[in-house]
Amino acid sequence: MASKLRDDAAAALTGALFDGMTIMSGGFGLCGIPENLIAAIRDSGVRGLTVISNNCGVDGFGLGLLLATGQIDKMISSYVGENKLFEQLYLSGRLQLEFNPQGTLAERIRAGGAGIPAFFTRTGVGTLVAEGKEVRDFDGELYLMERGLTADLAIVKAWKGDAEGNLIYRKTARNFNPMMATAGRVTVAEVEHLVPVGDLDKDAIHTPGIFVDAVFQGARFEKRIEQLTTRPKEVA
Amino acid sequence: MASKLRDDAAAALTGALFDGMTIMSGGFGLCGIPENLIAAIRDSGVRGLTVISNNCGVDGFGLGLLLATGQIDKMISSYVGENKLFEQLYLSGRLQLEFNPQGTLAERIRAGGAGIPAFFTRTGVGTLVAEGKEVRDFDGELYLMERGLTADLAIVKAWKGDAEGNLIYRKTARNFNPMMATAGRVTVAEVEHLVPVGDLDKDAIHTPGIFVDAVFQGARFEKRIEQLTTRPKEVA
Amino acid sequence: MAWTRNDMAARAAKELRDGFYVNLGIGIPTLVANHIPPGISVTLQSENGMLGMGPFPYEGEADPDLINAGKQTITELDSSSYFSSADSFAMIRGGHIALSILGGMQVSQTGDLANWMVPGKMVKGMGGAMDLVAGVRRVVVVMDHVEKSGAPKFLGACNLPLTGAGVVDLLITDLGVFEIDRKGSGARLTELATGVTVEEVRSKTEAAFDIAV
Amino acid sequence: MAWTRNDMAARAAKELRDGFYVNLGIGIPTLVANHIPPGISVTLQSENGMLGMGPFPYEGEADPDLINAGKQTITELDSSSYFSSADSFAMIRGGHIALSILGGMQVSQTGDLANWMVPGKMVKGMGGAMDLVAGVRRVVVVMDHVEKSGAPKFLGACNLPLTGAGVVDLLITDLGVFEIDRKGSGARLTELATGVTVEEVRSKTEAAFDIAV
Repeated sequence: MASKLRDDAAAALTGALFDGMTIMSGGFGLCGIPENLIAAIRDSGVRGLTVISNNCGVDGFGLGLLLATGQIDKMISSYVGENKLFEQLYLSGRLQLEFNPQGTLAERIRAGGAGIPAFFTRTGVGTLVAEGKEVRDFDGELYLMERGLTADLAIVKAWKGDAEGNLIYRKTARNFNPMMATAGRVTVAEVEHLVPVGDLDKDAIHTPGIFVDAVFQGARFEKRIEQLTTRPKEVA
Repeated sequence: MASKLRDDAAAALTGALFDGMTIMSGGFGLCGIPENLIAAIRDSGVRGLTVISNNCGVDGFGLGLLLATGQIDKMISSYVGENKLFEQLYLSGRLQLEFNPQGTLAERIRAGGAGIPAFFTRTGVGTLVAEGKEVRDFDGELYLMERGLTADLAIVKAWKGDAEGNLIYRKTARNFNPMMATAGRVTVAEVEHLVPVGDLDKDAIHTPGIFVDAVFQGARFEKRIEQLTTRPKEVA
Repeated sequence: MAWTRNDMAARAAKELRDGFYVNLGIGIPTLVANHIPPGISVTLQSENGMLGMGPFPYEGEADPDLINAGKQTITELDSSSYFSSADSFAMIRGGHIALSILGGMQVSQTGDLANWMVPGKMVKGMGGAMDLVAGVRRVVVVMDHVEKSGAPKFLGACNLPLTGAGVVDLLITDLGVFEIDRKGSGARLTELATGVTVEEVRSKTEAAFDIAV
Repeated sequence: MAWTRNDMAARAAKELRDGFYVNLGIGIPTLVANHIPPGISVTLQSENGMLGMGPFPYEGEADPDLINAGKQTITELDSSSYFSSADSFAMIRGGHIALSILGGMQVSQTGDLANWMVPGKMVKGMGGAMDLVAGVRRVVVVMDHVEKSGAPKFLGACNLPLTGAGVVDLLITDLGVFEIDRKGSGARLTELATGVTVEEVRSKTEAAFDIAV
């Protein structure tokens, strides 16, 4: 079988990038983001991107890298503005922004990957989010119709993966990665640990290989922490 | 915290059963069915049940037990008739039957547990399944609107579980169990192996405890095989 | 001299491509797994919730927790993964399976398929068939060309209740192969079984079709 | 002498019941975890994808793969489980979380909540707040009774963009506690902070409310 294994991020993205495309990027804050793929997209110079991601990184890291180079035209997110540049670009009209409630965003992506063009949710009824959307009564409650979301490319980050594209995420670094893996016309995964096929617990695989077109072990992972909160060690 | 742990199936069902109720039962064929809970429901004598389950067991095992006692009024399934009694009851008008495509059934249950009252699917467009349902065009393709499904009680069977109600299923015995666990107003789980809290791999838990109201270790599991298919051992 | 069941399965196997994720129905489609061309690797999906289906287990090694959609005991491979039925049909409905090969009772010249219900007979249900034909990217139907009675099964329009409307891309019968355009531009006979003539096919077919053999 | 932030958190903690699954917002709601009554065990959900949130890690032991919805490093418990954000919000939207305690900018007498956007200021987004108020079975808002300017925040109708309409069940401010009927039958003042009078509350409130103290 033609291998899905690639040497690095640039190789994994070969042929998958074009100006004006839509890219989904996994992660919540800086947790579980595809660091190597974001850097490779920056280096590729591809422009005019619509990026679907819950957040947009920070200055100088994560998706913030693509803001700095002006490669992103539009963000579809639930919470942004952790960085100054985002605010500047947005207020000066150089960046479009579509807000989705976090759960609606997650479900839209799940629906896109699952062949569901639209679904109804209570979230956002009676708010700005409802503008222009169908509102419908089911059993005496009002719901909004929301559409499924897909992308030309989904980039995800997993903890472990194999050459078949089977992936396992770790702790809260899972977040948006599994749904996005299903919703990209092309899906590329970077993993911290590439393991032999057969090593992963078959009952514990979060993303079956069918969803993954290319996989590689990331060269290095910075895994920056956005808000370090700790408590002092108790002394015995 | 009030414990979710129960001694056996009867104890786990205490207060959860009433005539005319709707019960979801996990399993595909005889694989991954809540054997102990089905037997306890039979012994309880509760009647007039609507049962949501992909199949309806066989003569003398699985949900077939509740057919034999006449406790089931209606089945919502995708494939039935593996047993003679089902056919007799249906043809004589003593059993109602609603067919759902298997994927639509699975998704309706997932939607019910996820607070989604309705969604659109291509499955069944132009067939008997579409009768009485809204058909809608999204981007030039036709889709049916299907409704979410919930139940008064969901009974599920897992491989391992803990006192918090966290569950892990094994191989294809997973099937409908995880969605049903989310869609019961009350959910009761039987497990093959009750393990100490903390023993389950937190990244590999299929059903977080929040969905489970009562859990117990099954007294015994027959795990009957419906169609034994094998090949001869190669001789070295 | 029409094709045998094995010939039909072998012909269907030619639709496989390296790296394909495939769902095989019950009956002749199951035989396709025995005819996978050399150098081609495919991954079999079982819609109850498994990717990477292996062969039947050795005698005495069957696992009741490991069955396929036909409820037969099977085995796993190194590459296998398990998931819920909701996730399995999300995979199917979302168009992630490249090819589905399944049996049929009737097929129409516009690609309608009927294979789940004969009115008046006990109905066992559609199982996952409606989801498969609606969701899988390419659908191949393998069936005998005519009923035991001799009545044609490739029709202008199906008279049995449909499994899906406009869903079949390729029809393989014991007499030959038809390409069907789902959008309704018609069917084309593209191959004949050994020793079968166009005239024989015509005489046993109600559907309109062009000849491209 | 109005309630302090800690007093408000302690009052909110009285809404917890044994066995509850709870989602706590950022700010004062986070403090509620410090006031869980003895004998009561609750499980904290973090909407990015975790059930069973533990305390902050010890210095030097933070794990970048383990953060809460406020993006703070946290720890796990024996009982914890992880899941995707889609599964997390399915849990929230499906009504499986018993209680959500969150902050507010404005609350109306019919239970509308505004807490995500001030027009003219940079909008950071609603995150999971709209899903939480729409999906969680009981919603408690904890906020100061008035703006720094002295303007009331408990209003007849919110003038900021809403997070949800008719979603608040209980409002806890530094001056007291209000029960609100989501279906619009009105609000009732049920508790007063130490030393606060009904007159003071009236003078600082725009919303109509009955007195039940």
